[in-house]
Amino acid sequence: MARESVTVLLFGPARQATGTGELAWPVSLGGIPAQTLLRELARRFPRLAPTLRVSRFVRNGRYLARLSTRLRPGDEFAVHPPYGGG
Amino acid sequence: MARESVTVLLFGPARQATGTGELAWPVSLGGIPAQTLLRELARRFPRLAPTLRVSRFVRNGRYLARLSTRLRPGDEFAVHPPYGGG
Amino acid sequence: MSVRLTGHPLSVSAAMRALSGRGLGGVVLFAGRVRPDLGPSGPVVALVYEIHEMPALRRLRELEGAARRRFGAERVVLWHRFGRLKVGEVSAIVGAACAHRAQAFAATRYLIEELKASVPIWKTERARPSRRPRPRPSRRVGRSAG
Amino acid sequence: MSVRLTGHPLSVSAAMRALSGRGLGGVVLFAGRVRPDLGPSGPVVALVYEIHEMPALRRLRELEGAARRRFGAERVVLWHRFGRLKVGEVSAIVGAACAHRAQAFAATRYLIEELKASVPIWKTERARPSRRPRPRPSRRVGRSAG
Repeated sequence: MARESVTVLLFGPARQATGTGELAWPVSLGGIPAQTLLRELARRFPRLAPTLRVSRFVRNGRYLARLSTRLRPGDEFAVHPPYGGG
Repeated sequence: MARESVTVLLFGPARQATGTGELAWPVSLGGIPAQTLLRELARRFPRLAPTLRVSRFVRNGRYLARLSTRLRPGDEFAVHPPYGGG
Repeated sequence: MSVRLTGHPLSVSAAMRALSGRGLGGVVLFAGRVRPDLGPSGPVVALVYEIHEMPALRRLRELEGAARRRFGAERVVLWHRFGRLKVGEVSAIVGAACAHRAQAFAATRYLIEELKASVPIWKTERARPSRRPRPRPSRRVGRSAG
Repeated sequence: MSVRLTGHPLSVSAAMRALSGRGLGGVVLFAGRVRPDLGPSGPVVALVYEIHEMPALRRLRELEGAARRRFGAERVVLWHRFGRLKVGEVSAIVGAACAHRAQAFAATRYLIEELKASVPIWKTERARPSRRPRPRPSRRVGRSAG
């Protein structure tokens, strides 16, 4: 069921910069472009801004090709800082 | 204790060609050059001759640098066909 | 073929079994272990691994297929652990079984390099066992065990 | 450092333990297994491995030292089995543990290539379980178990 928020997942350095791994980010029913949400995140968490500049973004499990893509209520939006597995 | 023979060890294809892994090869007390023993072995085991041509030889655990080296009673002389471990 | 993301310890002997098959003479395994590096807040005693499960599994399955096509790997292991791992624990096992060893070396090297570069996994250093409550970890896979 | 010639089964988990040590983040293992190749007398069901023990151990110890000097390997495993091995059994485990994975891959590849080329070990194919008495094998290490 669509809630009136986007679920934002924050991994690795993004989690460290915000102090949380997951946020419910309120959006209007029509949604907002990903770049708008990123601007709002950077404003709320200034320490997150440098990480966002080197991250990739994943909407509902798929990499986002364009930051103009609209995120709608119920979407999952993940911030992927550079990977470090192994 | 020196016996009046050289212990000949035969590995891999050399063992297959002779049907044995070990021979006591009689030598005189003064010993014989390695090349003489190799000639005698090839005469006794004709199927061994091609293997001897591609083998290295080890006397008492050390590779033989020259086939003129004398083998004396009590020595161990090993025939090393090309290696195939792993 | 074997892709696995788990919170439990990884076993190299289980990986060897997963890499078994007739005609597979060469098996190469890479195991990554937590190193006691010196972090900004002191010597590292543990790492916390997080994984974004859905895209990670998709990418690992792509890598399996690539190892098969490019190197003839008939068995592949791509296992990664998440949660809190102490120094010395195995974080990842990557391996390939092929008819010949040159392929198995090339496939395993390819898989670990690609895993590091392209699979959504992150590690965070822990300088010493923390007593204070930590930030709530990301959901899906990757919650800290400690 | 670990060099071993044995008539008993080889264990990759024991090899992993032998490759443990603080600061060794990258471990690479190669395991050789008996393949069911088609030999001149039919499909291979087993291989008999023979080893000339004294010169083999000496060469393996040289290789250990070379892996340390050339690749910074801090732990090395050079294990080989002798006797009769059935298809699928592990004949050799070679591995290296280094601070970084590139070194561990390079060291392990070097060790297995050198082991094959320069250590006195031989394998003989068995096309099917033989009932007739076999030739007396070489003494020292390497007698057939079958």
